[in-house]
Amino acid sequence: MTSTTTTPRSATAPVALHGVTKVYGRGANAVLAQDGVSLDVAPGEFVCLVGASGCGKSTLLNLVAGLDRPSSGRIDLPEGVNPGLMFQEPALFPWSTVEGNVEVPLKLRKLPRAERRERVAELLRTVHLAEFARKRPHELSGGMRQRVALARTLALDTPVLLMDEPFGALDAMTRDILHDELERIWTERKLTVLFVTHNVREAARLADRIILLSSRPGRIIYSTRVDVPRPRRIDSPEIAAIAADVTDRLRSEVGRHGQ
Amino acid sequence: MTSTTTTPRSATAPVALHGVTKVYGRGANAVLAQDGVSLDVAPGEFVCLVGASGCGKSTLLNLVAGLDRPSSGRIDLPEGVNPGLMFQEPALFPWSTVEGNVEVPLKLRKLPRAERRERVAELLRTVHLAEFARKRPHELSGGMRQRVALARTLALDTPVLLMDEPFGALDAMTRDILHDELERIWTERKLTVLFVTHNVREAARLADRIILLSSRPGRIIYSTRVDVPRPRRIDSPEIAAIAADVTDRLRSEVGRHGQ
Amino acid sequence: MASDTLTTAQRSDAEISGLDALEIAGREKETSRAARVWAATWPKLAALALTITVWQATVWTGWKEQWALAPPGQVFADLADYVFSAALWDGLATTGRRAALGFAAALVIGLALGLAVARVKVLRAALGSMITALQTMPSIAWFPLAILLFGLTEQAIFFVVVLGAAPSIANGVIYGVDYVPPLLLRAGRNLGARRLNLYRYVIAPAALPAIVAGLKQGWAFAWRSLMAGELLVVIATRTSIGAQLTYARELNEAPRLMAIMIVILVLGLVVDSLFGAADKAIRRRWGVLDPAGQ
Amino acid sequence: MASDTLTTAQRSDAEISGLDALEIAGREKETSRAARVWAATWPKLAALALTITVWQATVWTGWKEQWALAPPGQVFADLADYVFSAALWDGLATTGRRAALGFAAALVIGLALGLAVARVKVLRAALGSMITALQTMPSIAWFPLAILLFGLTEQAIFFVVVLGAAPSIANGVIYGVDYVPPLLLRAGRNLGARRLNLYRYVIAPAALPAIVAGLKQGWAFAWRSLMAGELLVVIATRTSIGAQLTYARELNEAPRLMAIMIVILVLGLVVDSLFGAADKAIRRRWGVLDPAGQ
Amino acid sequence: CGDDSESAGGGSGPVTLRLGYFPNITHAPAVVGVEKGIFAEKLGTGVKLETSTFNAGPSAIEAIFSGALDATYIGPNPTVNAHSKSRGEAVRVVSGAASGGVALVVKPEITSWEQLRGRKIATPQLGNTQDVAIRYWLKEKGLKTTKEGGGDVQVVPQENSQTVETFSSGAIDGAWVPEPFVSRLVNAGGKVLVDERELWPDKKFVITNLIVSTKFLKEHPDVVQKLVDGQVAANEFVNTRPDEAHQAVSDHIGKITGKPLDLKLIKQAWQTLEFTNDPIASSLKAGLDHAVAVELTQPVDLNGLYDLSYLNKSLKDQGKPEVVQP
Ligand SMILES: Nc1ncnc2c1ncn2[C@@H]1O[C@H](COP(=O)(O)OP(=O)(O)OP(=O)(O)O)[C@@H](O)[C@H]1O
Ligand SMILES: Nc1ncnc2c1ncn2[C@@H]1O[C@H](COP(=O)(O)OP(=O)(O)OP(=O)(O)O)[C@@H](O)[C@H]1O
Ligand SMILES: [Mg+2]
Ligand SMILES: [Mg+2]
Repeated sequence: MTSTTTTPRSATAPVALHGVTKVYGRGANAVLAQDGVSLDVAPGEFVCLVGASGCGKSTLLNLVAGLDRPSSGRIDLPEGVNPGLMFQEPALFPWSTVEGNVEVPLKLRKLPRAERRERVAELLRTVHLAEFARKRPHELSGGMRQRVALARTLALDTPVLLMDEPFGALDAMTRDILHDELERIWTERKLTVLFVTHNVREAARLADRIILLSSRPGRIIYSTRVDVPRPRRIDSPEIAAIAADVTDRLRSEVGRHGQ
Repeated sequence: MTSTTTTPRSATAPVALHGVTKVYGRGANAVLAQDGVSLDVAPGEFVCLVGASGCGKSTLLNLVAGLDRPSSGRIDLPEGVNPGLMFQEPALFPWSTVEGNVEVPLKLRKLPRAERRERVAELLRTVHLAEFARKRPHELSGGMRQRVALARTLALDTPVLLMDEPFGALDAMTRDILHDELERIWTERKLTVLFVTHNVREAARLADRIILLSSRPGRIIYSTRVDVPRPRRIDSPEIAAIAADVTDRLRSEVGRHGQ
Repeated sequence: MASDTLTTAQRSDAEISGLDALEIAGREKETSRAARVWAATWPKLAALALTITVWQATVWTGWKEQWALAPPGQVFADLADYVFSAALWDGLATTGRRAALGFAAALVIGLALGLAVARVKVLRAALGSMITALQTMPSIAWFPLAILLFGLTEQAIFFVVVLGAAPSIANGVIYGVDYVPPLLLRAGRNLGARRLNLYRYVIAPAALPAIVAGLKQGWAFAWRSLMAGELLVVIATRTSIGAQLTYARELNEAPRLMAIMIVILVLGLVVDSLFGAADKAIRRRWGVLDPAGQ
Repeated sequence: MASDTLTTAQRSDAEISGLDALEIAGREKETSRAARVWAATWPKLAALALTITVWQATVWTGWKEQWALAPPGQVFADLADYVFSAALWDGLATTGRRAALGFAAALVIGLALGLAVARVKVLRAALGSMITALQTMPSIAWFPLAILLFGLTEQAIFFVVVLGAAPSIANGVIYGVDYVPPLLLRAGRNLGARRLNLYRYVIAPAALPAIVAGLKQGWAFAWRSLMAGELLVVIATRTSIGAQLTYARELNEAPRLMAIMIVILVLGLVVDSLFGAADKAIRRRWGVLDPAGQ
Repeated sequence: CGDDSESAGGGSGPVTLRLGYFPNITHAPAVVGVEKGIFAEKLGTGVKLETSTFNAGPSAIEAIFSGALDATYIGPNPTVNAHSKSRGEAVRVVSGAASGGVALVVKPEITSWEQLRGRKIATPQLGNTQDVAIRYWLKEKGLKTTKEGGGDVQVVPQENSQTVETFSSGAIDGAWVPEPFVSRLVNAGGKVLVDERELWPDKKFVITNLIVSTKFLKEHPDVVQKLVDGQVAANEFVNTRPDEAHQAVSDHIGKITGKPLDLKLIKQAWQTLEFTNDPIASSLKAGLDHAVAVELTQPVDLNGLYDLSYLNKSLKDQGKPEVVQP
C-alpha cells in the first residue's frame, strides 16, 4: 500500500464524497454524525471545515482516511492514495522518542537510514523541535506534542492531508509560523488538504474554500471560496472580513440548535 | 481534605508563588521549566497566563495544584484549599459515563444522592451536554470531552480554579457561551482563577490581569491589568486593543527565541 | 465545487478487505443473532473435528498399540459412561465447591496483597519479588506445611490452592496498578481522592482489565494446585476430579484419563467464557473494542 | 499585584507527606546510590528476620515435634551442606538449562500463538477459550502423551513445560493486544502500517508491558511444570532440582525439603528481579513512573 | 538419554536396552546391578544399557506401552495393570527381585486386631496390593471396610510420604505400607502389628519383579537372557555382600535425590525383605483373588504373564534350583 519512492510524490489527488452518512450506535442510542454529505475536493485544493463542537468534523476525516466505514454513501480517492491524517489528539507512540515517532512512516516506506535521519531532522526543524529529538512524548508540553504529530504526518509524504485542529494547542506566534510552513509545503507538493479548525481566521488565512457543517446531523450548510491572493496575513482586513462572515453564519447555525 | 458542606463555598482564597523554580530531569538533559517565578494572585482575582508553546504554563498549574513539587521556592495557599485543576487534556475516566465522571468530586465530598443528581444535571446543562449524560468518553468528540472535564472541575466547588486551555477545542460560539458561564460562576462564587490560554483575545475578555511568560526558562516578563468594565464582549474594540498589545509583546518574546 | 474525479477508486468493502482481510474478518454491519452464534461456533467445531480426525488417523496408521494410544471411539464411549456415572457428578460437586471457595479466598487475599504491595513502597521492597518467587513454588512443596497447619482437612487443600493462586492474582493487580495512566491518578488526586478513595475511584477501575487478566491466570493456578491438592486429603466419602485423574493415571486407564482431561478442558472453556464475557464488557465500556482497530 | 496573604499554608514536604505519606514514602530528591540500595534492601531483610523469628518462636513453643516442624537452625545447617554439595549445583545446572530452554520455546510459541489468536478472528473463535482451558490442565495429565510422543527424553520434559507455560504467555499477549489503545492502532494504520508492520510498529510495542507481565506468569507456570516434569525422565547420572524436591518429600527429609524450597525461592527472586528491571525500564520510557502519581 | 530410541527395534548396530527401576530399597537388586556395573558386565559390549528411574509405577508402564522403555523393575500392581490394560499383550514377567517388606504399623497402644475397630489406617492407594491386603485381612477377622473409608475400620488411601507426617501428627492410627516406610513409621514411634510375611505361605510374597515388553522380548530374546543373568547376579551380590549392597543403594539414591539415604534405615528395612529371583506368581494370583473378594476389582486372566524360561536357564546354568512356571 505504500510507495517506496524516496522523493516526495508530486502527484495530486482529488477527494470525493457522495452522500456519505455515518451513524454511531444503534436503536434509541444512535447518533447520526453525518447525513448525506457530498463534497468534491479538487486536486491541490485547500479546504477548511468549520462547525460547532460535536458536529462531525473528526468523523468526516476518519471516513476519508478509511479508518471508519460510512454507514452509506461512497468516498472516492485515487487508487493507492492513503491520506495522511493528523488526529485531534497527538496520538504519539509513548514507547518511542520524538525522533522515533517521526521516523515511523519513513521506516514503513523503507527509506535508507541516512535519508531517514535527514528527513527527520528537517521535519523537526520545520516544527521547531530540533532540540527535543531525543525526548519522549511524556516529557513534552501539549503544544510540543501536537507539533510532533504534525511532523509525523508530514513525514508520510502523501498527496492528501487531513488535519484535525492541528494548531489548536499552539500560541499565536508559533501558529503563524506553522501556517507559513504548511502553506509552503502545500504549494511545493501540490497537496490536497482537508483542514478542520475552530479558528475561523485561521480557516480564512489558509483555505481555498471554507465549508461550514451543521450539527447533528452533520450536513454542509455553507461553502465559500476565499479569493484573497497569497501570501496572506492572518490579521489582514480581507481575512477578517471573510472570518466575520463565516462567524455570523456559524453563530446563526449554532444558535438555531439552541446551544 | 474535602469539606462536606453542600453549598458552594464562597470563601475566597489567594495564591502566592515565591521564587518557584522547576527543573525536569538531571544533568545534561535537565530542562529548566520555571525559573524563580513569583506571583501573588489576590482572592477573587482572574489571572490569565499566556506564553509560547512549551514555556512552562502547564508546569506552573501543576505546581500550584500540588501535583508536582517545585525544585525550589514556595507556593502558599490557604489551609485546606485544594485547587481544582482542569488539565490540558480532558483526563476523563474511560470506565465511567459522562455523568459518572462529573459525579466523582461530588461523591468524594459525600453529597447525598439526590443532590448529586441535581448538581450533575445542572453542570451538564451549563456545558450543553445534558443529552450526553449516559455516553462514555470514547463516544464524544474532542470538544465535548473538554466540556465534560470543565463540568467535572466545576463540580469540585473549590475557591481556586486552575484552567489549562479549557476552551482550546471549542468552536467560537460555544466558547463565547462558556466565557459567559465561567464569568458568571466566577462572580457568584468569588473564585480565584489562574487561566492558561493561547487565545489572547480570550485572555483579554476574561482576565483581571494578563501575565506573559517567557520560554525556557519560564519567567514572568510582562503583566498588565485589564480594566475594561464587565460585562465584556470578545469582539469589542477595547478587548481587541489589549489583545493586540499583548500579541505584540508575545511576538517579540517568541521572536527573541528564534522560533 | 470541484467535481473532476480523475482515476478514482471507491473505498468499498472489497478494497478494505483486500487490505486487511484477516484483521477485520467477520465484521458485518448487521449480523443476526444466529449468524453471530454460528460465527463463534463453527471455528470451534472445525478445530474439534480436525483434532479428532488427526487423532483417529494416527490410530489407524497403527503407529502405537491401542493400549498406548486410545482411539477416539473408545475414549468417547468411556466419556459417555463417565458422564452418566455418579463419579463424575459427585467429583464435580466436591471439586467445584473447593475450586470456588479456594479461588474466592485467593481472590480476596490476592487483591488485598496486590493493592497493598503496588502502592506502599516499603511493602513492595519487602514482598514485591517474593510474590513471583512464591508463584514458582510447586504445590507439593507446600503439602507438609499444609498438613502441619491444618491436618487432614479441607482447609489443607484450600491452603495449597490459595498459595497457588493468590500470588498470581496479586501480580496481575500489581501490573494493573503500575500501569494506571499517571494523568488519571493526577486527575483523581486533584478531584480530592486520597488513599482509599483514590483506590476506589481511580486505581481499581483503571486496573480492572489487568485484574481480570490476572484472575484468569490465577484461576489456572488455583485449578492446577487443586488437582494436586486433592490428593492431599482423599476423603473417601467424597470423590473428586483431582483424585480421579490421578487414579486413572495410576491404574493406566488411558481412556478414562482422557475422558477426565476432556472434562477438565470443558470446565476450563466454561470458566474462560465467563472471564471472556467480563473482559468484553469492560472493553466495550472503555471503547477498546474499536471496529477499525480490531 | 495583590499580596495580601490571608491564613496561608505552605505546600511544604511536611504537608504533602501528611496527605500521602505512604504513597510517596521513600521519594527523596537526591538519594545517593547507597541510600537507594539500602532502601530497597532493608524491607527485605526485615521481612526475612520476621519470618525466621516467628518460625523459631513457634519451634520454641513446642507446638510440634522437631521432626514435624524443623527448627530454622537445622534447616540452615542443611542448607549450608546443600549449598556446598555437588548435588545442588549439578541439579541447578540440569534444571536451569531445562528451564531456560523450555521457557524460550514456550516464549516463542506463546508469543506466536497469542499474536495470531488476538488478531485473527477465526483463530480467536476457534482457540481463544482453549488457551485458558489448556492452562488449567495439570502437568501430570500430559505425562502419558509426552512419553508417547517423545519417549523418555528431555523433549518430553520440554513438552510438559511448554504446555504449561505457553498458554499463560499467550494469554498475556492476547490481553496486551486487546488493550492496545484504538487511537494508536488507527495512527499506525494511517501511517501506512499494515499486518506485520502494524504488529512491529504498534501492537508489539504497545502490548509490551502486558507481554512482560504474561512472561512472568508464564515463567511461574514453566517452573512449576518443570518441577513436576523432571520426574518424568530421571537419569541417575543427572540429578535435578525437581527430582530432589520430590524425593526429599518422599523420604520425609523435612530440613532438606525446606532447604530446596529456599533455593527455589531465591531463584524465583532472581528471575523476578530480571523481569522487574525490564518492567521498570519500560515504565520509565513510557513515563508511567510518575513521581506525583506514584 | 534415549536419543536414539529407535535403535531398540533396529537390526543393525549395537542393541540398546532401556531399563527402568525406582531408587528405592525394594528395588535394591536393580540399584545394585546398575551401581556395581553388574548389568553392564552381563550384557556385554554388544548391548548398550540406558537406565531411567521412576518414582511411581504408572510412568514406567506408560513408558513401556509407548515403546520408550524395554524393561523395568516394578511392583505387582502396575504389573497386573499393564497386563490387563493391554489384554495380556504388552509385558512379560521374566524374573522376580524381592519379597516381603510390608507391614501394618500402628500406634503402640494398639496391641491386637480387635483394637483396630473404629481406627483410621492408611494404605498407599485404593486397590493397590497393600490396600487389598489389609481389607482382605480385616475381612477374614470379620471387620468390615468400605471403599469409601467407612465400616468397622476406616481405610484411607494416602501417599506414603504423607503417611509418615500424618502418623506423626496423630491424624491416623496406623498404616499398611511397604519399606522403607515401615521402618520410618517404626522410627516415628510406631509398632509393627502385622508383618505381612506371616500371612503368606513360606513367608513369601512378591514386592518387586522384572518385566520386559513383549515386543522387545520377541526381537531380542538374547538380550533378555543377559538381562536376567544380570538380575540373578545382582541378587547374588545383594545376598552375599549386604554391606556393600547397603552402601551402593545409599550412594545411588543420593545421586538422584541429592542426599544419600541413611545407612541405618537401609539396614533396618533390609531385615524385612528377602531378595529372591522367584517372582512368586502364586502370591500375585492370590492377591488378585483377594481383591476380587473385597470387591475392588474384576477377575483378571493372568495367563501368559509369566515367561520364566530365561530365569530358569540362568538358574540352571549356575546350578541353582529352578522356579515353577505358573
Ligand atoms: N465512537 C463513537 N461512538 C459513538 N458516537 C460517536 C463516536 N465518535 C463520535 N461520536 C459522536 O458523533 C458526533 C460527531 O463527533 P465528531 O468527533 O466527529 O465531532 P467533531 O465535529 O470533531 O467535534 P469537535 O469539534 O468537538 O472535535 C458527536 O455527537 C459524537 O458524540
Ligand atoms: N514530565 C516532564 N519531564 C521532562 N520535561 C518536561 C516534563 N513536563 C514538561 N517538561 C518540559 O517542561 C517545559 C514546559 O512544559 P509545559 O507543559 O509546562 O509547557 P506549556 O507552557 O504548558 O506548553 P503548551 O502551551 O505547549 O502546553 C517543556 O519544555 C517540556 O519539555
Ligand atoms: Mg473533533
Ligand atoms: Mg501546557
